[in-house]
Amino acid sequence: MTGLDLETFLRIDLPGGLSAMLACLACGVLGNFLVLRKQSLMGDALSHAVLPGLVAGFLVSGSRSTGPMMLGAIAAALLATVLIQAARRLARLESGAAMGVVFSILFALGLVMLEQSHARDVDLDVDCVLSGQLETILWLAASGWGSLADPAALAELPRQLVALAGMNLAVALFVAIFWRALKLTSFDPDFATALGFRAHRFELVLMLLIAAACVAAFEAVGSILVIAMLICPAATARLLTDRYGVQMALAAGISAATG
Amino acid sequence: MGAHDAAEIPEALGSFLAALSLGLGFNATVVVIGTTLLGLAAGAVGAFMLLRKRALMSDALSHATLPGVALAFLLGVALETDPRALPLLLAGATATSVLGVLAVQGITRASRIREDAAIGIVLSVFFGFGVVLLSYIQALPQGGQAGLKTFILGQTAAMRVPDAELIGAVALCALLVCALLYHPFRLVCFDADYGRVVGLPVTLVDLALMGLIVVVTVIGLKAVGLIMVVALVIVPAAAARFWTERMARFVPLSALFGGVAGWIGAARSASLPRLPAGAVIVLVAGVVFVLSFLFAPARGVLADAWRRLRLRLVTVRDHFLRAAFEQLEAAGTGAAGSFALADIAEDRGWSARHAGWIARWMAARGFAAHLPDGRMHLTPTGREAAQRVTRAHRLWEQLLLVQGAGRIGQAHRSADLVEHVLSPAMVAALEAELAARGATAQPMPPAPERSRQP
Amino acid sequence: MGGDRGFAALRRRALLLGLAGGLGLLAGGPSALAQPRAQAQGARRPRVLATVAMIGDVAREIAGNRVEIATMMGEGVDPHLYRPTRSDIVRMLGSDIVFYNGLLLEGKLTDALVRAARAGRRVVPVTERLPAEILLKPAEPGGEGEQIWDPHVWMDPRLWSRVAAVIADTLAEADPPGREEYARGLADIQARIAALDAYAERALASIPDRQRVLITAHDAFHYFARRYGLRVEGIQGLSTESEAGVRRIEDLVALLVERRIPAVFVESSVPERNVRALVDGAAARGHRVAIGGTLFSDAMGAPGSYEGTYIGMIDHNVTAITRALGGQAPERGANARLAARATP
Amino acid sequence: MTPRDTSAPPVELAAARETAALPALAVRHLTVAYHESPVLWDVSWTTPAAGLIAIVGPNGAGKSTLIRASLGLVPKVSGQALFFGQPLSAVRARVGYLPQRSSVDWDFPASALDVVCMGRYRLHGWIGPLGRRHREAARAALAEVGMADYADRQIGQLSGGQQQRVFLARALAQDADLYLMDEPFAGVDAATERTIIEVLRILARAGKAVVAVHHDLATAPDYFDHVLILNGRLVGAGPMDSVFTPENLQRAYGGRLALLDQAIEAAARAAAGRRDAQA
Repeated sequence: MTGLDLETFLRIDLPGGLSAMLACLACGVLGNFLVLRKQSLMGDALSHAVLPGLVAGFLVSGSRSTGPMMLGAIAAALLATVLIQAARRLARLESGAAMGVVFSILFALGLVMLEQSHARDVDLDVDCVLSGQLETILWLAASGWGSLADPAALAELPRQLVALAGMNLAVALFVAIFWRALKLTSFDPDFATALGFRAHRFELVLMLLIAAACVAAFEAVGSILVIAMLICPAATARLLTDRYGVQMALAAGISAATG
Repeated sequence: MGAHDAAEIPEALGSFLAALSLGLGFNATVVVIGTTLLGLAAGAVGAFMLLRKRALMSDALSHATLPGVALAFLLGVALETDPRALPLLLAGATATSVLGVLAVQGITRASRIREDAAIGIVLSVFFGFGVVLLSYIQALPQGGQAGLKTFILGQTAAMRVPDAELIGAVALCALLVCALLYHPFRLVCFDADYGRVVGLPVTLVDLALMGLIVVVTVIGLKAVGLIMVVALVIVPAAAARFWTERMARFVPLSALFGGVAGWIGAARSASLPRLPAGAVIVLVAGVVFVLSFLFAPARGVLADAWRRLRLRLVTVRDHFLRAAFEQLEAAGTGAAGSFALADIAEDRGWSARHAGWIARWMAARGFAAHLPDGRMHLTPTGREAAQRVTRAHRLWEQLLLVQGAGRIGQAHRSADLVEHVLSPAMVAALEAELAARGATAQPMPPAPERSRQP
Repeated sequence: MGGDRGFAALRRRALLLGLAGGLGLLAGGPSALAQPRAQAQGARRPRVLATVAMIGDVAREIAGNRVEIATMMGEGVDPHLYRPTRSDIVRMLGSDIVFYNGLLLEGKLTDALVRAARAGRRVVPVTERLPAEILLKPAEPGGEGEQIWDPHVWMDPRLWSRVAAVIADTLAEADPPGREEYARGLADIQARIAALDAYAERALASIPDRQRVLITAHDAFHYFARRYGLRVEGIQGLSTESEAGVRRIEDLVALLVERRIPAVFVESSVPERNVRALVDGAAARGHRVAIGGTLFSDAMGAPGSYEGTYIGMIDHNVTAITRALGGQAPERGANARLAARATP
Repeated sequence: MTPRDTSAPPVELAAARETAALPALAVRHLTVAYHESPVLWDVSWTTPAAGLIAIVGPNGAGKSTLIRASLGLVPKVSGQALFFGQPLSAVRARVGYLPQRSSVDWDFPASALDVVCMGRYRLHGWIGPLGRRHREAARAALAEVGMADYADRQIGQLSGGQQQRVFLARALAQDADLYLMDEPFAGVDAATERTIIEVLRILARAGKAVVAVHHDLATAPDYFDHVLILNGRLVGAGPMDSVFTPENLQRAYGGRLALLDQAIEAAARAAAGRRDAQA
């Protein structure tokens, strides 16, 4: 049954493996900042907090297609991020508690929306939207190595893969442009503020990027993998090194290898 | 959101009140009692977890139950007993969540990974392992248990009498343990190192605390579901934190909030159609949180903002009065003389607009008044206040100088900071202090020499 | 909810990638690939894959031994939550025909199925050729955009009989020499379904009017209820995240007591806790309610048993419901083949 | 461990116990490492039974580590610490501790009195509410450091010096015979520093031993009777006059500090003062 022939590889394993690798790469890099900021559980918090967005996306569009629901999910993730930052800053809550408060309330809100609307009678499978599965990322247009150079076949590449690649590009750009700022704000936000750098605002932007990346990765590879990938590579790297740059590189390497 | 007509509302209110007073139906009563007790226990334990900075522990634990459930199922299959037997599944769930706790402890103790990351690692690895097991079970002939994951997840509304009894027993025990071990728990949360030095078995106490959270999580998971138990552990504690700076009040308040959320939420769900009980309870807890966040007098944002605003107003008022007093003093015109607002603005470094605003406010408060020639003067009340403020300021300066706190400028700045919080009693104490140090407290001490830099 | 994600898959994938020499160097490929290709052109039987057993069983009845039929999801599996494994996908790509229910029953798999269909494979959603008028919509219609239908079509035997025709047509199209055999098979299964339907109508009609209420954990029985004139009350909605309210439980208890309904039902793929709460609630009001047995909603019984066939599954449901709600039906069902379950 | 360092023959020990008090803290061959780089290397040191004892040394010399390792708060690589001739577990009630302020969560919902009450737990027992006697003792300790008026303030609302005094009060409330203090003077103002040293002197006069990590070389000879100079290794230990010498300080600090001259001057002044007092 598990014929390891070229076509199967190209159609099933390559897109899936590539998606996993890309997701892990983005998550591994971004996870560093979460671990450094003691917000490791952001991935988990987001995976719960997107529910109201999914339901709202469904209610607004009236369709079960993934697009609007993903938009809703991203909106909810961004909202959750803003609320978590607000809870930390204004309510002086420790970040774990802030995430717990925000995601549980948002999730409950989503549930009530689901029940109160007609969505409850629809077989709206939240897991489905959130739990992208590698196996279902297929590139059926592939027929051989030649397909890798064939524009028509390439156009048929799975959407999730393309989205992930885009996300990786965005992450890479962001990290490259703001390398020094990231370093400074991760290490000593107060000092950064003293230098006139808007650390809080920058942090918010960073967290929003992470939220968007998480949701994209949820769709492709599923939330549990995202949660793991956000923490494990960075934590492993943390054990191996004390140098910031080395940590980033290591985390990326580890996550790509895992993928 | 409401899909009910106007006619339904009085009826809903009636049944809401009935449910609150346990007078609705059998199921509603069981659910209300069960969730209230669970809320009490989770709130109390959650208070300690919040202070121990392990708020998300319950989240990790509830995920860590999955492999336990799957393993218990496989064990049931292997032993050819009923693999869906609840005690078996719950035992498995408890076993792996205990393992999860120990893993978190172990990881943080043995490596440089911080607690939050350790919780995340345990959460994802355990849950991931559980998922692997589930997909294995999915392929088993006896398996066919896609619902296994939801098997131990309770539905709040479907709570039964044995569930409620179990919750009651656990809640009682948890509250008792919290009361008995209040001091050790507090010490471990506050300063575990110190506890270790004075001989507290910190690891043991920590494990007791973790044991409580495991029990509450597993029981809650079974009775009311995953998110609700996480929420009940975190949200009431976070809400209670706004109300008090005293631990002895914080813990009971957190328990109370949890209980109230369970009580009102369940009653609400019983009175209106299509309100899932678990979610409504979390939302009630959320409302309590938001109200606390905004309105709590101790740490709420509004109270905070109000305090800051008041301090600022008092500061501005005192600065104005003292500047006016000093202007008059310097001009030698006596307290009844007049002064120019511009001089005060320059003295204090205020912009003209800001100064104008302050002057209008001072006039409105009756401290000062504008004269026809554009200058200002102090009203009798203003004079008295200005004198009081200036005297307090100078007394403090004097004390600092007598104590040798450093250069005059420094003394002046610190006096600036402190004069706004000097009560008459403190002024009296200052006088006494100065007298004790051999300095006389004159009715109005002279302004110390200082370079008048802007 | 965090959800079960592709950990296993990832593991396997990682292993495979490793075997394949990292990113793309496929070392041992050619030798492995020869096998299935060689067979493909031979005189072998067409390979058919059905996602759910209800489809697979009917297809087997129609085609007999002419085709090789496999079912992706096993006994007791909730198709909404099924997580395809890599071998499922390989099998899907290796099949000549893939039948799936459609109407989004297959959850996450749907996406892959639609993609495969677009890539020109014979992947057939069996229910989607049914006219829209006879499909059920959920209580409140969704907004504009895509239509949303209740996918549990097999609960109405007459509709499933039409689905059987779709299956037979597809088979005949793909394998013209077997046309006659498929037609025979179809006639046979349609006759048996019609007989079952007649039995069900007779049996369920014997339930006293007041008690014609089917209360069960979740809403999978709308087609069934429509066909046989029952009222169906689910405790919770269809969505996997759906959760019942206390009010709902109280209302259902009131209904049970008021109508003296003797039984409520458990479903094979949904935990029974909700249903037990109803029994307790009614008991507290002095009305004894029995658990009327386990119904098959999204999945069938064990393969090889009578309940493991489509006919047996519906027979079981009909018989259990009829007997529990106070109607007249033989203990072992229409064909006297049901396992003698202790119905209270 | 060489035979010389192990305890004296039993007869002599018993005699010692009768005649003179046992050393409050005796550290034997203590070695501590963080992540494989040693912080303390083979330190052996015995404090007197009573008096004010300073631990000085440059940053990273292992001053805090010495205290924390003695108390078992950081793992030792080798060596042992005896309190009054016994392991800590046997005499915990006789050992008080003042941690570094930075290790505390200032947002914790505890009042000054709550914190001081923690010092009484050992005497009270772990379970149940704290009795009136212990509350009174805690209040008395607060009063001793001049913080009686702040008993009900949340600790985060106190100034740095006030916080330090509260923690000193907590150590006092322990009613111990030996106090280990990790930088009691760090970040406090002059007035608080004076209050603290007065309290410490009262303790010393009452026959207790106070071991404090101290940073300010200029005040050290003035405040303390004994000194331990550390630089990863033991540089010198003993009475202030004989150990706090230019040579030892040079060895510890490597002669880098202009402060050294000041410190040496101060030492000379203090020594002169002490001689006058004796005369």
